[in-house]
Amino acid sequence: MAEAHPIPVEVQLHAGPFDPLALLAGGPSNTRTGGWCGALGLEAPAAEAHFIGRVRGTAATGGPLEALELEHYPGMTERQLQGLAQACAARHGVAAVLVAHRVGRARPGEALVLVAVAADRRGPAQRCGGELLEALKHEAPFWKREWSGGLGTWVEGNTPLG
Amino acid sequence: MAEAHPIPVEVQLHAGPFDPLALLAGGPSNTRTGGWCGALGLEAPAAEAHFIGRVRGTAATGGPLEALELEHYPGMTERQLQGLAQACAARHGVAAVLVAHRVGRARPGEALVLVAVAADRRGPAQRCGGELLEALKHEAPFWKREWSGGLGTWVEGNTPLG
Amino acid sequence: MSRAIGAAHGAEAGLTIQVRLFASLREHAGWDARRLALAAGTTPERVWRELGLGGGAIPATVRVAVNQAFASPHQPLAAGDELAFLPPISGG
Amino acid sequence: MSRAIGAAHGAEAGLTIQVRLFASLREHAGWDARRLALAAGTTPERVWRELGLGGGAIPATVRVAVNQAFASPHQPLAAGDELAFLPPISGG
Repeated sequence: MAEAHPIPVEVQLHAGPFDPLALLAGGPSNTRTGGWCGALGLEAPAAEAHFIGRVRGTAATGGPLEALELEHYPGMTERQLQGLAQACAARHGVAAVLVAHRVGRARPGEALVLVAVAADRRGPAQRCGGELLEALKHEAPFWKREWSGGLGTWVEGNTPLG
Repeated sequence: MAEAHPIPVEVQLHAGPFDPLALLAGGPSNTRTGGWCGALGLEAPAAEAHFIGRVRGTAATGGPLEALELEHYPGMTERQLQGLAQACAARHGVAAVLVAHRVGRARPGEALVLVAVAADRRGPAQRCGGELLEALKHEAPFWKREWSGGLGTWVEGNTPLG
Repeated sequence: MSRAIGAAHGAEAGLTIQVRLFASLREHAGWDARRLALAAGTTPERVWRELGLGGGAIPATVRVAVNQAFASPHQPLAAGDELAFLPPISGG
Repeated sequence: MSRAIGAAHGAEAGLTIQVRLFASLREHAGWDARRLALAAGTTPERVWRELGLGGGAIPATVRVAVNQAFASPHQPLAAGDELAFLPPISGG
């Protein structure tokens, strides 16, 4: 069960809009061709699963959403994301994980979260990605406030998996 | 159960190397900003799941893989992919699907398959993506031949889900 | 008695089909496409046997497509049909 | 009888902690961080009650973190601890 080598896990919090595809491509400053995996020392994994979540255009009240405010607990949020990703990566035996999450005031259509997993097999890549997404929704300290009609409402709980 | 509007499904076969992230970004000739979803008439979906499969560096025999040759049944392959994607999209109630698959001779590290699903909820996006990947591996006419040590060996069956 | 398969040019008009083979089946047989003239009511199973594609009946791992859709090996073929024998699929 | 909480500057040295509130809890309380001096053995549950953060005991939906890791509401606090009360999480 022991991992001889720690699994590379990259966690990012973004205070402004971020482009998930640019992060997957390795970021604007990355001169390597291996994308986000290459930046973590892994070239062209056989299986890669991604999930991108974006801000909806409608508030829970049904009205148009003006903005989604994301509060976090600086320090603890990053540590929790690292710990959740490491545990999930080790449980599924994957090769690398990238988690990016928005904080601050986001507008409809902007990216909220990106989870990317590289692995040798499609099953672990997909399962690790799905589980990590659920884990971070419940175990990483983020709080959403929906702004609609000039009023802010704290979201208690997550959107159902559906 | 009836879908009032057909769900946009894009199927692509690539005879040469393709860049999955470039396809997700909407392709080099796309001047829109909505990426592959925008090209299908859908802006910034709340949930998006991707899977990328690439050619491994090792053959089933354990030797180094020189190339993977992908044969298909022109006409039937495209029709099957369309049908499988449409059925899967309708079953999960997702908003759009993109499937790209390589044909011809591919080298280790090159992309073999991309499945992208856009939906209003993370569950349907992830489940549709996973199911469609399994379906195309078993129901779309593709045949792989591994070239290793100058010898070509037809692959009978798929890599286990793992 | 009555052979189901004749050369395309020698048989009754209207019962000509196209047969296609892929991947390992194509290589074992040494051809990829043939036009055949059939007796009415001929099935893919019978075509497989008559063409001597191996193993007597169609092996369980081989699938049949008619006009580019999966089909039963026992479905009678119609004039103009495109019949294909597909070895085990390995896509994705 | 013995109050568990005093003003930080008035209590024994070494039992000062930091309390942090987030999101709806922060807004209801009207503050986000406080330094407190505690009696030895004070628990997060007792801090919640003494600060009058609402509902008597800590509500089931509120989670406790000590030094930026989830912790039990009944774990005695130590000098220098950072105690946080976290309303229901809604990330991702």
